Amino acid sequence: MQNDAQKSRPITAEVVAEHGLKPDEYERLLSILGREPSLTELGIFSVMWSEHCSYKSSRIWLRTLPTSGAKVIQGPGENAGVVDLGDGDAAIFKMESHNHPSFIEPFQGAATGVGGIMRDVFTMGARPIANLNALRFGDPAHARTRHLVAGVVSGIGHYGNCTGVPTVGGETNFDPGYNGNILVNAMCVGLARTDKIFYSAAKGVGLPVVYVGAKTGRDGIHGATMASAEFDDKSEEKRPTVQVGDPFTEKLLIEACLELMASDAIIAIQDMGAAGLTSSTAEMADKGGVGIDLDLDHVPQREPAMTAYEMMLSESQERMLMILRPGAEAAAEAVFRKWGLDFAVIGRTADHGRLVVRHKGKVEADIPVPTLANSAPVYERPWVRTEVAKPVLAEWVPAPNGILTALQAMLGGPHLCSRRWVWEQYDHMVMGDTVQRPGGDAAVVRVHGTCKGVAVACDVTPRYCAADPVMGAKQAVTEVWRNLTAVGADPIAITDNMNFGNPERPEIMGQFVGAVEGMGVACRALDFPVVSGNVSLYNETNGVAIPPTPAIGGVGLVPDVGRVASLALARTGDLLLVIGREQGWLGQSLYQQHATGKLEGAPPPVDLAEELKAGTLVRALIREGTVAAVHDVSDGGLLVAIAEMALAGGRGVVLHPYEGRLPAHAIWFGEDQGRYVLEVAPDMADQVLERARQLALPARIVGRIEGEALELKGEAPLPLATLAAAHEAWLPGYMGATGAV
Amino acid sequence: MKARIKITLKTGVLDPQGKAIQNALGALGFTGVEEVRQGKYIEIELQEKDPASARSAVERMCRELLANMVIENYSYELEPA
Amino acid sequence: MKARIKITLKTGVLDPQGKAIQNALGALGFTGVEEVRQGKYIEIELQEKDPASARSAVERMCRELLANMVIENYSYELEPA
Amino acid sequence: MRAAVIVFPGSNCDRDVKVALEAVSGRPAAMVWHGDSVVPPSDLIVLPGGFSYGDYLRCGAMAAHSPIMRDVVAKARGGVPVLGICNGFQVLCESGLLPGVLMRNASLRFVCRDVWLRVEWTDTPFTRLYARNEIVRVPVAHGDGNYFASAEVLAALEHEGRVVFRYVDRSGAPTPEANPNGSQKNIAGICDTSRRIVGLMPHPERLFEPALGGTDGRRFFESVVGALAV
Ligand SMILES: Nc1ncnc2c1ncn2[C@@H]1O[C@H](COP(=O)(O)OP(=O)(O)O)[C@@H](O)[C@H]1O
Ligand SMILES: [Mg+2]
Repeated sequence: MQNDAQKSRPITAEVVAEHGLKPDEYERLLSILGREPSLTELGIFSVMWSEHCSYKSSRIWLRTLPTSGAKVIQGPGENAGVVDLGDGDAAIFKMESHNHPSFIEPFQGAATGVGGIMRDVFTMGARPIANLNALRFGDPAHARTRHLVAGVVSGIGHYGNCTGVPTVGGETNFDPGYNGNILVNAMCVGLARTDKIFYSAAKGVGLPVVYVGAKTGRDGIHGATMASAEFDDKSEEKRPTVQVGDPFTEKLLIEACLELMASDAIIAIQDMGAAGLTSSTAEMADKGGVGIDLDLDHVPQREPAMTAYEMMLSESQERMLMILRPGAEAAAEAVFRKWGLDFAVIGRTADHGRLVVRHKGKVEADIPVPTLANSAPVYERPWVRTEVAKPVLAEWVPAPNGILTALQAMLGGPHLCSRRWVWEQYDHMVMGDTVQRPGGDAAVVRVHGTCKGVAVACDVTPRYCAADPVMGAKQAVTEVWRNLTAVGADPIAITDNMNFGNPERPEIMGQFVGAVEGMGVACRALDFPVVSGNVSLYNETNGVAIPPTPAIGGVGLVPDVGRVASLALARTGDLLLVIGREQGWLGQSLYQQHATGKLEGAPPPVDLAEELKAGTLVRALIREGTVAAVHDVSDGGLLVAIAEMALAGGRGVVLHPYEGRLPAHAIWFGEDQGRYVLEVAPDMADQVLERARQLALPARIVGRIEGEALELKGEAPLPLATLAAAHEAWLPGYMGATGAV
Repeated sequence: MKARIKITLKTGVLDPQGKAIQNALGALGFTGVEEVRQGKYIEIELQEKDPASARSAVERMCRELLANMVIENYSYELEPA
Repeated sequence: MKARIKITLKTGVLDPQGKAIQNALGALGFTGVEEVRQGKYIEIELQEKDPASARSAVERMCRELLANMVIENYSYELEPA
Repeated sequence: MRAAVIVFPGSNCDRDVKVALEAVSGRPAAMVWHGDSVVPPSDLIVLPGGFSYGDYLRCGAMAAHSPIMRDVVAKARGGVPVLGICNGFQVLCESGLLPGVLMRNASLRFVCRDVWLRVEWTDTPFTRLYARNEIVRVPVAHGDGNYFASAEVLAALEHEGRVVFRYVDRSGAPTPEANPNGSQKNIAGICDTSRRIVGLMPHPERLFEPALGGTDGRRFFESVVGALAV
């Protein structure tokens, strides 16, 4: 057999290099196999050992994250994480990047990113109920930005809308740091019954290995290795690896899989993601402790004359691999045929513990499964801690000519403008359970047929992470927790998408290590474990890395969707309270950037003990119905939060002038953490202030809902209509008619 | 002059539309349909009278906007309007 | 045989895509673009060898599915595969 | 009332409309597969929203030719009320049960948001419980809702009072700003000459209970359930 395996194109140093294997890694491969690999085997190892699939640079650090908790049913290690929603309901979710493909072909790159993450979720038995996407683009002034925004947004909409899964949230940022490497992180949340969760372990010998979904073509061959390769100016040449997605087939695949899952035909199932057939067979066989005999002659093929190498490495979309109960083939095939999908038995599990790949009667690969699945190198890369600058004193940041003028300028700019242009291109209501739509702190999707809701949000503030990865990551986890809290949800767990530059550079590795550390601290303190995630490294072009971007996606439970809070101001005459400590922190704030054109100093510190106290109080107030509106304070600070509430509710606010010792602009625009703005009826205000005081939480009244403008003593009133126009105008104005073609 | 431009998917690139049309034709009872590929057809009226400069303009339009060179090819004919 | 089918919008039917392309071309600095119309281009591989029957099949495909006669016209060429 | 909801491959609002119908009628709605050749005896046939056949070629074109549609057309001609929402409206036009076609949105972008509609006529089974010229809030979610028909057809629609819903601003004026897709005459929904076949782009099933943020869509279903209560 091995002779067969060796009969193919000679493995030269060039061939090895083409496959992204370092010389020492190839040496390792030779000693593991005890012979020279066939070309197909080399391809198989190159994808399994790629950063994307092997996590060789990040693995040792990810292990330090807290991944268990009372509500965790499945942590990292499966296609997605699973948490308990009570009453036999489970939420299954994960976030994953499609950064490089989206930079090369924004529409298809983003679309297939959405498709991929949905498969990770429904492969576990969940019906997808919510999609989110965290997007980072370059400087709006950069030549390619507009084109990338248009393509990515329409690609995400195209895929999510067609599959009929509401896209309910996300983030859209602009920063020159992403000029050469945009980030497209897609998150999907699904619902399953706790007794109907499907895993990927191929347990049992002699079982049929079944291929379902779309046919295999030469799509994205080496996509997995490409996703782990640094860009250079020749990247354009990598273009042919871009895959095209077919959301129509995905929709059929969702329905067919869920229909079959209602029976007991499936023993194990897993999507064919990056490194398609290779990683799905290797991972399933390894987890099941079995071998697999594959006969590629039976693989449904879209193109003539495909080789074993191409079939094993193809990243054609909308494909799944299943291990069936013997005898269930016919029933299963009927389901997939009904939905117009391919179905083929392409192999059997075996007791020989090897992955044996045959094509046209010839053995193309023969590799011990444990070796294939677990022999990837694990690196403890050298790293240096990021130097953190000293805090910036509020006094050092100049005051604006007018507080309200500055507010209007900031809300009318790229960092704080309305994202409506983006989310109106996403169907965020399909499935009829969207209780809180995009635009708030977190979206809420009802658990179909119940009064429970799932709250979802994703967040990270890269400028904080760049200044201090530890604090920045802590802040990201905490802000997600706060966003879930602000709608009245109990935060349960997170998924993450760690986007960084080249880990072979100690300062980049240092950012990663710091971020994991900060995440871990916050997750432990908030009892907010990590149940799934994804790492994207080498986001770097010509030696310029992106800002460290540990995107965090969180899921929470709303016991009663009748008792959620939104940020829209509800009643004229009500008072606005801010709770949480105020120290006028302007370092790394959007106001600092607005006023000085620079981002300097340390980011605002996070006090996890105070976060817990504030969050618990806010949640209680929402459930009692004591507060009519809630919004957490984040980018842009207190005044921006109040303005967003006013705009959402179409109600003006008379602001109480600040008379403390700090500069007023630091109070209005400082980005101190751990704060919420609450709308309460006048007769309830004292009670709420008192309850905060009992918890030693600072709290004060900052304004009264009245009229149709923001009013601040000594300044001309800012009409809401004016502010709304500025807030809504920037993005549509910037995009114009582009993306239309 | 008038440019008649055809934008087609590169061979090997998945064409979900073509596949769907092929299935629909089959369902309608058309037999022997072996492959369907869908592309775009674009007609452009140009003031330009000179064939050479019209040609170079159309070339650039295709590369810069009309065709997605990652997955599509283009071809065109020019004729006096 | 192989059929190359062009589906175009009837004159008088507004063409948002064409308009958008025209604007985009303008934005890209292309001058003298008087009109842009976008249609579909469909290639179909037929087993049928006989031109006459291929022709009548393609005619029916166009009328029954490929073109919406309310707003679209079609034209095609047939050639031996 | 016995309602049948046709399920095409790629339909994705079939469950939503089923939920609305059942909540209002208290009777199960039958889900009918596109590959079947007969619609079970029903008092109402609904073509739901979604992306039938991926919306490839033209929205609704392939669905209009699926096996079940022959019987849908037959039953419609035989007097069974038929409702097409969003993609269902596109299917009705492609199948010839309603005139005109729904083209790509003028913005060329998919649009999902609440719009204001003016209920122009209340003599259809679906609008009985609205007041004539009432302004209601209902969501749209489509990329191809740009209604187009020949001048003659448009004239006939207006003259015969077959424009059932129009996009308007909050005050009821059919302005260009209030039109989410560039439809001629701000047309959001129409009916056939019998007034029993109605197609509209907006999704009444998406705003029919307070938890979803509004109830203006509810009377749409109460109307038809009442009209067909047998
Ligand atoms: N940053 C992270 N934090 C926690 N878990 C992670 C992280 N990155 C990856 N994982 C987990 O490692 C496993 C492999 O990740 P990935 O290769 O992205 O999954 P898939 O192969 O299904 O796309 C998954 O279970 C994922 O949840
Ligand atoms: Mg997976």
